[in-house]
Amino acid sequence: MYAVRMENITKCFGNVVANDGVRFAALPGEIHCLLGENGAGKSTLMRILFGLYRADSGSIYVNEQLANIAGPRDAISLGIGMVHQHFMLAERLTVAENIVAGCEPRRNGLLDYDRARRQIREVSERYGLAVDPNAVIEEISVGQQQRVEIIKALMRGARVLILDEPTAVLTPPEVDELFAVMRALRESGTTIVFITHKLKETMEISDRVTVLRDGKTIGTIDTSDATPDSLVEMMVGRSLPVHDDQRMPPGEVVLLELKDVSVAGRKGSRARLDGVSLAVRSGEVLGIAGVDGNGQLELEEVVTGLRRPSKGRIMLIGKDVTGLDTGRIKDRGVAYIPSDRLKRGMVDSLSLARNSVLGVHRCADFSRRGALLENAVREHAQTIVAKYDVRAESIDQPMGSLSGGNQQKMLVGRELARPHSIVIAAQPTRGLDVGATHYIREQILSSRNTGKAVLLISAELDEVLELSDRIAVIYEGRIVDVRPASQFTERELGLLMTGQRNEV
Amino acid sequence: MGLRGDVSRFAYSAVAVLLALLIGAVLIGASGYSVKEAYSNLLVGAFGGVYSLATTVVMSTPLLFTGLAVAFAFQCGLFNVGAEGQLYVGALTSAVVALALSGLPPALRVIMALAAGAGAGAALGFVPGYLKAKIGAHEVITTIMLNYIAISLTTFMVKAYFRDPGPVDQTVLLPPGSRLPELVPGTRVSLGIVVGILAVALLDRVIRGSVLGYEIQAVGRNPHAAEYGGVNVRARTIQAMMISGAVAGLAGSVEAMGTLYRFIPYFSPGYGFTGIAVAVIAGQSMWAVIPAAVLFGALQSGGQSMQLFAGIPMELMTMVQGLVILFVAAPTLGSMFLGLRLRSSEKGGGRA
Amino acid sequence: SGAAAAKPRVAIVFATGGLGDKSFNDSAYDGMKRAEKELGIEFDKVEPQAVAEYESLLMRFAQTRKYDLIISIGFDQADALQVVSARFPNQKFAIVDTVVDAPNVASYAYREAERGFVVGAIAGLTTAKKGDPRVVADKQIVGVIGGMDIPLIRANVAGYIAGARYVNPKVQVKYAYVGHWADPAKCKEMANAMLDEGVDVLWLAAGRSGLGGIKAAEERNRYAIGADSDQGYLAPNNILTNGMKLVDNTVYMAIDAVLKGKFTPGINLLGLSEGALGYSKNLVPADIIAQVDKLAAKVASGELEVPDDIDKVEPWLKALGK
Amino acid sequence: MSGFADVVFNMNNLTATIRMATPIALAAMGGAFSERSGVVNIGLEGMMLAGAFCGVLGSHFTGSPWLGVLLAVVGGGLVGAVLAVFAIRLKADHVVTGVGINILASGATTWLMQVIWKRKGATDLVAGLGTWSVPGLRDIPMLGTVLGMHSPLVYISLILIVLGWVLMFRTPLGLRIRMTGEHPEAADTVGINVRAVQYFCVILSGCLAGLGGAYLSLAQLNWFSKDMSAGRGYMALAACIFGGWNPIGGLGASFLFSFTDAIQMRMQTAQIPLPVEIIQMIPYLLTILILAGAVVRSRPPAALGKHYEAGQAR
Ligand SMILES: Nc1ncnc2c1ncn2[C@@H]1O[C@H](COP(=O)(O)OP(=O)(O)OP(=O)(O)O)[C@@H](O)[C@H]1O
Ligand SMILES: Nc1ncnc2c1ncn2[C@@H]1O[C@H](COP(=O)(O)OP(=O)(O)OP(=O)(O)O)[C@@H](O)[C@H]1O
Ligand SMILES: [Mg+2]
Ligand SMILES: [Mg+2]
Repeated sequence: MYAVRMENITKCFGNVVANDGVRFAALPGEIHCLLGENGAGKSTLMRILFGLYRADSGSIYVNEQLANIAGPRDAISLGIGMVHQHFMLAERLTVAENIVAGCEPRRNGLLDYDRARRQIREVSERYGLAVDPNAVIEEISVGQQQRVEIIKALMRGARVLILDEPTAVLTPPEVDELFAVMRALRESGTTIVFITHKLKETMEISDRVTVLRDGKTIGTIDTSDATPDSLVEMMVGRSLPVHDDQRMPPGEVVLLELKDVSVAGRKGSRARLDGVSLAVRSGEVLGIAGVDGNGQLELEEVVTGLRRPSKGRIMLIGKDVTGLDTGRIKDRGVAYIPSDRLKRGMVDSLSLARNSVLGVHRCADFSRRGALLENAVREHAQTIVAKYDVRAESIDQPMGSLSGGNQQKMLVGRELARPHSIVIAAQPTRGLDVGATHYIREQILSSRNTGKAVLLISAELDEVLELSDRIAVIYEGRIVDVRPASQFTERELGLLMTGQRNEV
Repeated sequence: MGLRGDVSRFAYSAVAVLLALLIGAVLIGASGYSVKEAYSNLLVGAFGGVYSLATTVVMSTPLLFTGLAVAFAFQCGLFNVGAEGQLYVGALTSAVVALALSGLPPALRVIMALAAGAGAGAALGFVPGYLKAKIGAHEVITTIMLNYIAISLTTFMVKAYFRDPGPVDQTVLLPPGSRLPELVPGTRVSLGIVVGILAVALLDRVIRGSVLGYEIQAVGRNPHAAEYGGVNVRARTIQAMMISGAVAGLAGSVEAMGTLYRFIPYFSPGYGFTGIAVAVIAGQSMWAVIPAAVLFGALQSGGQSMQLFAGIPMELMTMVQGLVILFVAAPTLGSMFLGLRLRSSEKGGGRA
Repeated sequence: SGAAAAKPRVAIVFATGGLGDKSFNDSAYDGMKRAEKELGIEFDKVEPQAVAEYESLLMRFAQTRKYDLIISIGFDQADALQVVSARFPNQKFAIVDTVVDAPNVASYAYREAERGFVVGAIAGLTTAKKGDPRVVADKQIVGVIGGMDIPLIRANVAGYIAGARYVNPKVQVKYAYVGHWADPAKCKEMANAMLDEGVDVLWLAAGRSGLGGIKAAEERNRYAIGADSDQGYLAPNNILTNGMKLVDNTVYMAIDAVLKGKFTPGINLLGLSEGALGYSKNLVPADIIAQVDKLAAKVASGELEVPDDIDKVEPWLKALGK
Repeated sequence: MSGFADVVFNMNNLTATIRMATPIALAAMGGAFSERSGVVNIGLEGMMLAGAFCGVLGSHFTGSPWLGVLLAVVGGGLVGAVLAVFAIRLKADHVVTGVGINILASGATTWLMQVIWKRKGATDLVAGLGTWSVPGLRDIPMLGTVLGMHSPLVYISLILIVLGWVLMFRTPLGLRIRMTGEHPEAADTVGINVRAVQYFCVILSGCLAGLGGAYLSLAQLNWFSKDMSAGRGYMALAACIFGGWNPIGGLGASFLFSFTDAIQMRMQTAQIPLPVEIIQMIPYLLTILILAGAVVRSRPPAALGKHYEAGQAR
């Protein structure tokens, strides 16, 4: 008997067949991993299960009863909960409001905010998911927002819990905590559908795995019968080569330098960045390791001119650029992959072609006397699409209609195509499948190998360890340690990141 | 969206207009008037013969400009409710300049007066643009307030400085050389409509083929990304509002120089507000402003005949017009009747 | 169409305020209806929404060549009629409230200040009355609220001030403008502001807005003066009089002239003497009626020429030794 | 300058302000509810006009002004329902729908007035609401005259506005409304019925604007006259935005608009020697100046004006 069973699910968006006769079934009390490349149709399938989309054909059984799920309300009442890949949070409401909306505690007909906060604290303590119920969503980090999403689902007591890439923004200790939560839930009989691109996690946590490719089910296997390589084979249809790891020694010229940079906190709270000094040389990747929310966002914004430091200087190729706006900083040779691609990286209602030149549209290649050179723009977009294997129907479709992974490829392609000597890469592979991740990491390394300076800000320890020449550990807005990557162990980094400096 | 999108959009709008007229017919019939007489007059009055067509063009012209003005501001995510006020300052400025320059050759006079009207509109557009860009003041409030200010101010200026000595508060009549030339003699179809079409063509180029337009669109749809892309968000906001104001100012210029031949306080029956409806019906395309404006112009001009010769009272006509606007706003209604499904390709159209 | 020649046809283009203004347009409409009944005409009418519409409306009427007379109502139709009358030299036109100089247009205009003058005189005398609960003791302040500050209203206001000050040098006259012809609620507040300051006779020359002022006067039991037609039914105990403008008579007169073959192009300036302007008796006491009628006769005879601009009132009074 | 001081610091200004602000504040609260749920409401003007008309209609046929008020609320709500059906169900553009509603309401009320009263400009007089003299308030020194003698609708409105604030910010429904306007998909995923919330809010906004209209036609006056809302719906929209989409903020903004208007009127009646157009400009100039200097910067609800479509196929 299955907890949920989806039979022959087909779903088209226009000409795109997102799900093509998909079969999927999860047992009660198992952790079932759903794997597939970007755009394979995982989110679509789960959104159908949660009632956000209606399948064109196919049927869904919950506890072997045919279920008619016309909307999330039906799904919730059938005991299905979902943590979404793109957060479902109202930016300007508080954490508490976002969590309790739809199942509000009441007193005398009014919303009982005290009780709401208490309930949230209970859950967040029980599962170790620390959040401030009074914080406004738009002011907390992406990682914290992810926690809010998880709490939201947990508080609704789902029997089938869908987690769509929940670990993409979590640090290793946080992932461990989440896994503990998931195991506890499994013990209590909850079924968990877990979507991830990280095979290590799949191997560690799941009981069974279903792989989708191009909207079709490739197969379901027991995790114990799988190896990472066999899973990649199933997802991609071939195996991936390893990175060509011939590193040149870094150059000597400092291309990017931060001198004692601080960012003040909001009234009364501690500084978000506190006296950060860093230097990145040509041909070097400097990785920033840290638990999300420790100043990475501010660091990213300060070096790219989106935010003014309250103190300190920022130097690009020996010139002081403190206080310049983003456009001018980028014009001095900075390629910038922002962490929040939905918000900053693209204009989702404009076409791929238009997005492919955002930020370089003023250079002579793409405009002459105020007019955009349409053909040049389209050619440029075509080049990126081809080179970065962006899966798109046409360069005229809106950017927002691409899957997350493909959006990121487009964005990385655009940034690395502009003339640059410095790369600021913030969470460059967040949400990307193994193939794309591999590809983008290679691009970053090849940038480095052609003498660019790379500042890599990533919540993913693997990535930082794999790509960096040196690693700086950030904690509570301060750089607590900088050393060549080879001198750190993973454990050491983990401790430094969580502020346990003395134990190192 | 492309041409195909525009065409199907218009098919839906046509169905919506028919539906509205159908309900209007019920109203007219129930009120004891002849539906056949009413609608044949509507049609003939709008399109039957040179004079009717000309009147339709004359009625469409100010709406073409105000619709374009509002549509352009939409591209930058700005809701310009201030076209009405911008139109007034444009009209007065053009009238005054056209009078003051009576020594110059007519062509030069007309061009300078048009430019002055556009400039005055742009200046009035600058205020909400600046307040929005620099301190985040919502443009809907500021433009509503500026409408009242502009209408009062122009009235005051006329009375205090530019008054015709006759018994009415208005400027003196423009001499023939200061007017926009009539294209069809005896109809007041003036060069204004050509200016309007040129303005549409120009702004269409700006939006679809220029760096400025591209940046304005980026700001309108995602200011964060625009900023990240090196776009000066504040400057574009101000510029978009100024361009919009200039176009709305031209609506006034053309009305003053091509139709009324002078500035008259309170002359506009709300062209600026109807322009909002025109702009929204036109959607994302600048060219679509033209048919949208003609729709309203035709209703107005055909409505004249409906009143004159079918005896349909104003109120019934007003209701029919309201119904048309209401129904045209709902493209899905048209698609429901055509048995088609409109793709949600316009999600996130970037409008406040 | 020989058989259809039975009835004479007249067309009328109203002013942009439209029917229902309880003043100008409505009064003209009454004239048309009277002509329909008494002179046996048929008529077509139209209510434009914009100044820019006048020309095409007049043109469309004229093009049919089936009207014996086309009437324009309102001063702002002058430009349009100038053009259209030139294009149809054989069509007879009439315009009310302003002057169009053309061989086929009969113009009818009013000496607006004269009606302001008579109701002003009534107000000036009434505010000095003792023992009337509607009159504020020991203050002699009267007021007038106009719809908008336009020359036509200004002339009325000037006449009102002149009338009040002529009969009662001690009186103080307040005036203000609503800025709107159709906002009675706002006019009511404006009236309240006046009444707060001790105004006890208030003339409302503000179209539909004026109704709100009448209501304010009624609620606070002061006197209101209506405009254009008899508005006494709105507040029988408080409408002192009305400043009448008999547009209906004018329209009727214009049609009648055409039917009798006496159409005379040119200017017809109308006022008290022609019976086109005047006041209604309503609550005006007999002694005041007597005084005012005497004054009105002076104005009608041309002995007294009423100033039509507010700035001219004080010099005018001084010249009369008041 | 003491003349000018008299003009501004005049207790009567405050009394007038309260009277003039009430209908605007009611409609502004309507706007706040509609827009907080994501539906732009330019149709407030038409809803107000419909309310004013229905109020008189009810009072005319029943003889009871209170039944008139009830009918006004219903009538405004019905117009709100038209906006709701078009904007939510038919996915019509909110702004154009609002513009259409305003035109339709103007034509329909005038037409019905002609059918029922055979008049075009204004209806006959009907029974109005009169004023209440509130014992406690009336006796406060100084402020007694300002607060103590108003139409019952003034007091009811103030109470409604406070209740509206509580509803919006202190109740589960209010949270759902705010969530819907910010992120309808998020609301949907937690089981909130987005459409139901939007229908409720838009119809409520019609009811409130209708009540504002009834205030005009039954409290301030006791008849209906053509287009008597005279732009108050648009001012209400401005007040709603100025007040940060908050009923109490909207009340504050309405007070500001009305207070400056009261001063403008008193400047005229005090015969301050300035051209009337300049005096009449003052309220609007002042609003812009205050807005320019204001620290509060409110953003509209994130999903305002957008159509929510759960999946493509529902
Ligand atoms: N709302 C939509 N409109 C149009 N196309 C869509 C929509 N949602 C998804 N698609 C398309 O359907 C396909 C499957 O998308 P889906 O989001 O399910 O992929 P995924 O497996 O979750 O990918 P990722 O790992 O990148 O999240 C993609 O080609 C995507 O472009
Ligand atoms: N204080 C001001 N007074 C008048 N006009 C202004 C003012 N500030 C901005 N503007 C208008 O806004 C526009 C943009 O000004 P700004 O200098 O900020 O842009 P910019 O930095 O030159 O933009 P870019 O460098 O991208 O061309 C100018 O063209 C000007 O018309
Ligand atoms: Mg996905
Ligand atoms: Mg500059």
